[in-house]
Amino acid sequence: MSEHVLSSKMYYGIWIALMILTVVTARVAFIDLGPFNTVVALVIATGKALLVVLFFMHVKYASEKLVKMVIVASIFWLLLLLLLSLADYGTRYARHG
Amino acid sequence: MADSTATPVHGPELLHHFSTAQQQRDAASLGMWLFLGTEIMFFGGMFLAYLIYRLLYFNEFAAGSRSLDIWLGTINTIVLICSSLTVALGVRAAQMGKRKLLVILLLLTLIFGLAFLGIKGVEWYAKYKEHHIPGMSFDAGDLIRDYPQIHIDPAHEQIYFSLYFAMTGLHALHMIIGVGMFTYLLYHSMKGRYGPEYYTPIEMGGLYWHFVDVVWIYLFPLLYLIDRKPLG
Amino acid sequence: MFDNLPLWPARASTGAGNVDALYIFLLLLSGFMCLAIFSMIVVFALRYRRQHGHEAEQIEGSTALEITWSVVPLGIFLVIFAWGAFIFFQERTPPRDASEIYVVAKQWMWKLEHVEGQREINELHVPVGRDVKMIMTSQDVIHSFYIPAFRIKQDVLPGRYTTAWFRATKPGVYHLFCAEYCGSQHSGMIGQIVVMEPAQYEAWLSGGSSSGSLASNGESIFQQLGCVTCHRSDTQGRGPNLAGIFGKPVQLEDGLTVVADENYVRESILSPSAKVVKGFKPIMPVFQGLVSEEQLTELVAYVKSLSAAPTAGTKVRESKVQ
Amino acid sequence: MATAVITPERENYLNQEYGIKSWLLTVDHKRIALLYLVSITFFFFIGGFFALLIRLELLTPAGDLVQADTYNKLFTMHGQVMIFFFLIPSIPAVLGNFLVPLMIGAKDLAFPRLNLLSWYLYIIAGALMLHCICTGGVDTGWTFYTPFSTAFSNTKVVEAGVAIFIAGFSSILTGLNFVVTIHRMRAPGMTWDRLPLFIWAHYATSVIQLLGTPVLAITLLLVVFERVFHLGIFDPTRGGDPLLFQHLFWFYSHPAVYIMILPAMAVESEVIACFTRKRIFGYKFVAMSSIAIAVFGFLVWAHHMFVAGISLYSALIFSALSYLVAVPSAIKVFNWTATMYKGSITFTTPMLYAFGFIGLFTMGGLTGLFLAALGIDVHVTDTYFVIAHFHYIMVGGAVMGYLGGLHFWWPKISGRMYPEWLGKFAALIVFLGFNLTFFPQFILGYMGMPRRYWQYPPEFQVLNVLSTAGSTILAVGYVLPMVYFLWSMRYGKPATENPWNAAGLEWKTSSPPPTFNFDQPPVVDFEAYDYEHIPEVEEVPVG
Ligand code: HEA
Ligand code: HEA
Ligand code: HEC
Ligand code: CUA
Ligand SMILES: [Cu+2]
Repeated sequence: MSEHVLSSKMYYGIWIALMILTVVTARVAFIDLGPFNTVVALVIATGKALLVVLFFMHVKYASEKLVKMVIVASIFWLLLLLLLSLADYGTRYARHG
Repeated sequence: MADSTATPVHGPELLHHFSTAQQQRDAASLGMWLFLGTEIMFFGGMFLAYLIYRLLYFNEFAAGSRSLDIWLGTINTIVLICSSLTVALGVRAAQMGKRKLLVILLLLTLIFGLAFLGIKGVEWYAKYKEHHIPGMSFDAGDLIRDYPQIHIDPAHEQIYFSLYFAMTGLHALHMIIGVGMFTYLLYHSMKGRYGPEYYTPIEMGGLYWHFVDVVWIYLFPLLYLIDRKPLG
Repeated sequence: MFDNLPLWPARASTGAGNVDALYIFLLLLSGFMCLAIFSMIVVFALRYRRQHGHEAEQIEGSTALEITWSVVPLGIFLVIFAWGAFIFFQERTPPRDASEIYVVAKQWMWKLEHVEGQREINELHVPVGRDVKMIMTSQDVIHSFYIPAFRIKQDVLPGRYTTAWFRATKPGVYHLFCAEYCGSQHSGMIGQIVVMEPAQYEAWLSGGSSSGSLASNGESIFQQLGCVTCHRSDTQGRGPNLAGIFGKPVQLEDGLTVVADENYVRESILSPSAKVVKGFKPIMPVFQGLVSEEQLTELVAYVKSLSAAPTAGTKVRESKVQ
Repeated sequence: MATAVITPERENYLNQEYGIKSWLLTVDHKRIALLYLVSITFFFFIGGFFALLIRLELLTPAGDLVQADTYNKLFTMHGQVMIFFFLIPSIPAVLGNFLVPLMIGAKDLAFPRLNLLSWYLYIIAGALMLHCICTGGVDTGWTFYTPFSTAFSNTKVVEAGVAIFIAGFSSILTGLNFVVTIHRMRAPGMTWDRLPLFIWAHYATSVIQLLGTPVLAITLLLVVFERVFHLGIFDPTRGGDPLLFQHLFWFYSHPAVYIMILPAMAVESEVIACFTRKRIFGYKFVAMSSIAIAVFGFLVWAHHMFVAGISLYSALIFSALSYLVAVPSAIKVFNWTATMYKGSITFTTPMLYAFGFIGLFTMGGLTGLFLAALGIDVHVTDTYFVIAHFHYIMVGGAVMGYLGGLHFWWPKISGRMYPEWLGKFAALIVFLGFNLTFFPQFILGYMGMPRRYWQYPPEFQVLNVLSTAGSTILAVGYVLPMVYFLWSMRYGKPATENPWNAAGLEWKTSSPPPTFNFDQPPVVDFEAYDYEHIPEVEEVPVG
């Protein structure tokens, strides 16, 4: 963690982006995109989360590798939990696509 | 984290067992991030339950999601984002030694935090009125009537609301803890304790706050936006 | 000598031998590994025990050795895995024409129903040499259907069907245990499997009291609950014609396809909206809470019987009983 | 403990301050380790007491000593107390707490107050558990399977769940503290490839604690909610899936078995290096195998669910992955064995425990391979075969590791030597009693005796009698060390700085160490286990 101070313009910029994305995701939900509604919603959410983590939480500029590793590892573990469980649920019911 | 925030009132305090201030700050930051890592897994258990049941009972999840107030949900998302901004600016103010600004920003954060909880309370109360709280004379009859196009099994509907309350409830609990934390930080900022040499507690509190915001960023689409498209 | 100290369980099904074979292989393998490691430790401990004037020799390690003793065990492990998986696959795939027995577990007893209509409690009679498939469910908590002599075990879950199968090879009386902890009398939830010669079994079957075959009971429930009003034997009903659907893929409204197995039929009755058949409206009422677990098995058996080829072995008896 | 303090000339962490308050408010990692020592010993004897009652009940086929419901509570609380209140905190919170800062040359853990907080959380959790035990207990099995725990059990499930939830947080905080300490507090020169293997294994353990325990916490919370508010998430009559609980539970509880065994492996690496006077063979591989166990350990959880009703395909996947995690364990066993080659081996008490550990862990681990084989697991799951498997690893492995470690570092902790011959005698009793108790259970299991059975068919009796007989011997073996450790605190021979002539920073400070561990901040300019630079002494000075 260095004492790098980010400009307040940057923070306002991120804030505006987050607001816009919020409105967009709420609006898009009303348009019928078939199965892509979920995808779009999650992509937008991930984009917003990245903005918060990278800029508000200073991961992009001021953090060392170790912190990034902690984040990546936790997300990876979460995916392990979800995906390996799906290995059961996805095949338990004799369902075909 | 508990340690660095509890140091004596004056100035940058180096605890006995650290050799440099940098070491102490790095330790606090790593500790906080690890804690946030555990939080991801904590919410992760509920995300798994959510994922499974959403796949199994999509209709009921869609109907439940429609019954939530998207206006309040969106406004609350915006409120939280604003609070994240004030927190980020607050950390910056502390870094730059602008003590007055810091106090104002912390105050704003608290107001946003409380506003979020208030709106959440309004939403919950609405659910209470609609008998949508599991375990409290739960009744999905209104949804079955409102959405005749999709078939709804009331038992499965209850699972949606169980997860809704579990997830938003635990998120709100985190918000309450955050509000407590920020009240503490506000108190000490008013005493002028934080400045460019020592702002670790502000920074750590900020990380926590942003994290809770990120959780909400996911909860919002997952709970409110499951299926809003016009029914055919 | 081993009367009250038996050391090996009876082996009374076709699958039991396979399990024993792998078990013996693993015993030998483990015995060998233990022997190798332990004797090495003993030899080193004695040979290199602390002595005057003898210093320990520092050895860094050896990548070649490390790789050897990672890769070789992994190879052995994969053999064990494949072998175990092979047995499991057999255990999990009942032969197509196996005769069926419905099992309903509850705290703390086993209820067993033959397709022919015989009902038993905590006791199951089966003939030697016939493939028997159990279709099992529970009324309350999780139980587990365990017959050590057949080396089979399967948890029995509330809310859905699980299956297990065996083919008995030796007449005798064997333990039936509940192996999943289920409350106070978990250890009392035990019974007997009576394996008989086919002739004896036939005698037992005709001797016992029967209250009608499962399918025929199911048929009358089908009438009583008014299923027939929608599910008619022609194509005019409001619901699909159920004849011939069992075991076949069903097209669903959401574009997916499911195979109509016991769990599907069960779900179709209890929670019809979960999977809606293509071309139909989700108008079928929910029967959750209106049918008991036994009635449900009978309905399932009936729906199944609508798909059985008229010559199938188990169906012939149907008209005779009752 | 506070009163039994010895009085050597030097000032040390034990005699620096006196009085109850100086202990209850201490932030010194060494004192907190002792607080943990006392409290987990207490819970060990509670758990052991339940075990003895279990064994006594099983002496005869009929259920005659206690009621069925009581029996169910006994094994449930035996499992819960032993796992959550004894074994999981045992080595990390006692030996780890004491040694991690010493071994890396730090003055304390990174967050001393957090460390004390985690002990208080443990005590709160323990008190709640005790309250639960004394006011009726729980009968769900330590695994809390739904829907039995959520809808059918009439016992204090909520209280036990909350107790374990809190204990979980205690465990998380310990892990967090270790990870930060190991990253941030190493003395100058203590690079990653100079870390003792003890530290590597504790690092891996902490990672599991951090990533696994929160999932247990949320799972138990959901069970509590389900019980109180009837949510339906695990309730099949409402469309909930009881197997979802099992997935969540084992996602934590399988990795948790490595929380229990890795620290024991940590101890063995130190002990074996010391008493063969050698660097551990293949240091890098042993270090990395700890990390590998921590990572792969998360990929295998559904091997506890092979017959539970999961899909065939996922059973295949999880069985295959289970074999993957066995490889790093194999690496450790082989490397320890290789370390003895051309060593200079002394048979001290800790070393005897190390021999016992390797033997019993290997047997337990190998039977784990049986269980991971699908075809066999179908037959032996939920039988005594499983009980034998995990007691071989947890009692034969982890508890032996813990006892060995306690003997090894006792001079450092207390400043006194324990009576060596009694130590060896007790180790022997533990070994014999252990095998007599648990070996017959393998046979019972393959014979088909289900676990959690209050009464059983008579043909199983002989083997059960053997097992019960063994457990009484085992009890003696466990009471002995407790007695002579207490004795040694007053009467034991004062220990020198480095009684075993061992390598490692913890031996370079006085016994017991001063409050801030080192009089001079240490600088590390040597490799781990540099036994070639430590001259042999004439006689190993044992008390
Ligand atoms: C500290 C605790 C601990 C440890 C380390 C382990 C380690 C292992 N366990 Fe165990 N296990 C438990 C504690 C533990 N287990 C508990 C408590 C339960 C029951 C829970 C309950 O239901 O209540 C259980 C249950 C359990 C099951 C489920 C049984 C069932 O209920 O059906 C399975 C199945 O796969 C399993 C497998 C394994 C494997 C493959 C390992 C491996 O990690 C072992 C690896 C080690 C070795 C393999 C030995 C050394 C290797 C060699 C010497 C190599 C040479 C060998 C060859 C070349 C063949 N365990
Ligand atoms: C760390 C974990 C751990 C440890 C150390 C032990 C230790 C022992 N365990 Fe246990 N055990 C489990 C974890 C552990 N166990 C788990 C998780 C289960 C599964 C539970 C479930 O199914 O839910 C289980 C289940 C279990 C069973 C199966 C019960 C059943 O399924 O019906 C049995 C049966 O023999 C048993 C026996 C023993 C014995 C004899 C010991 C011995 O090693 C104990 C020796 C210790 C002593 C004997 C203490 C000595 C103390 C005294 C003599 C003084 C006592 C007096 C006072 C308190 C004042 N255990
Ligand atoms: C009100 C009319 C109605 C009644 C009464 C009714 N059903 Fe149905 N059933 C339907 C319709 C319509 C469908 C197809 C849509 C669907 O899957 O929900 C269906 C589907 C089914 C299916 C799945 C069929 C397939 O082709 O996959 C089964 C099995 C079934 N019903 C059994 C029963 C049983 C058993 C009863 C009585 C206990 C019953 N039904 C009562 C209307 C009815
Ligand atoms: Cu039924 Cu155990
Ligand atoms: Cu496991």
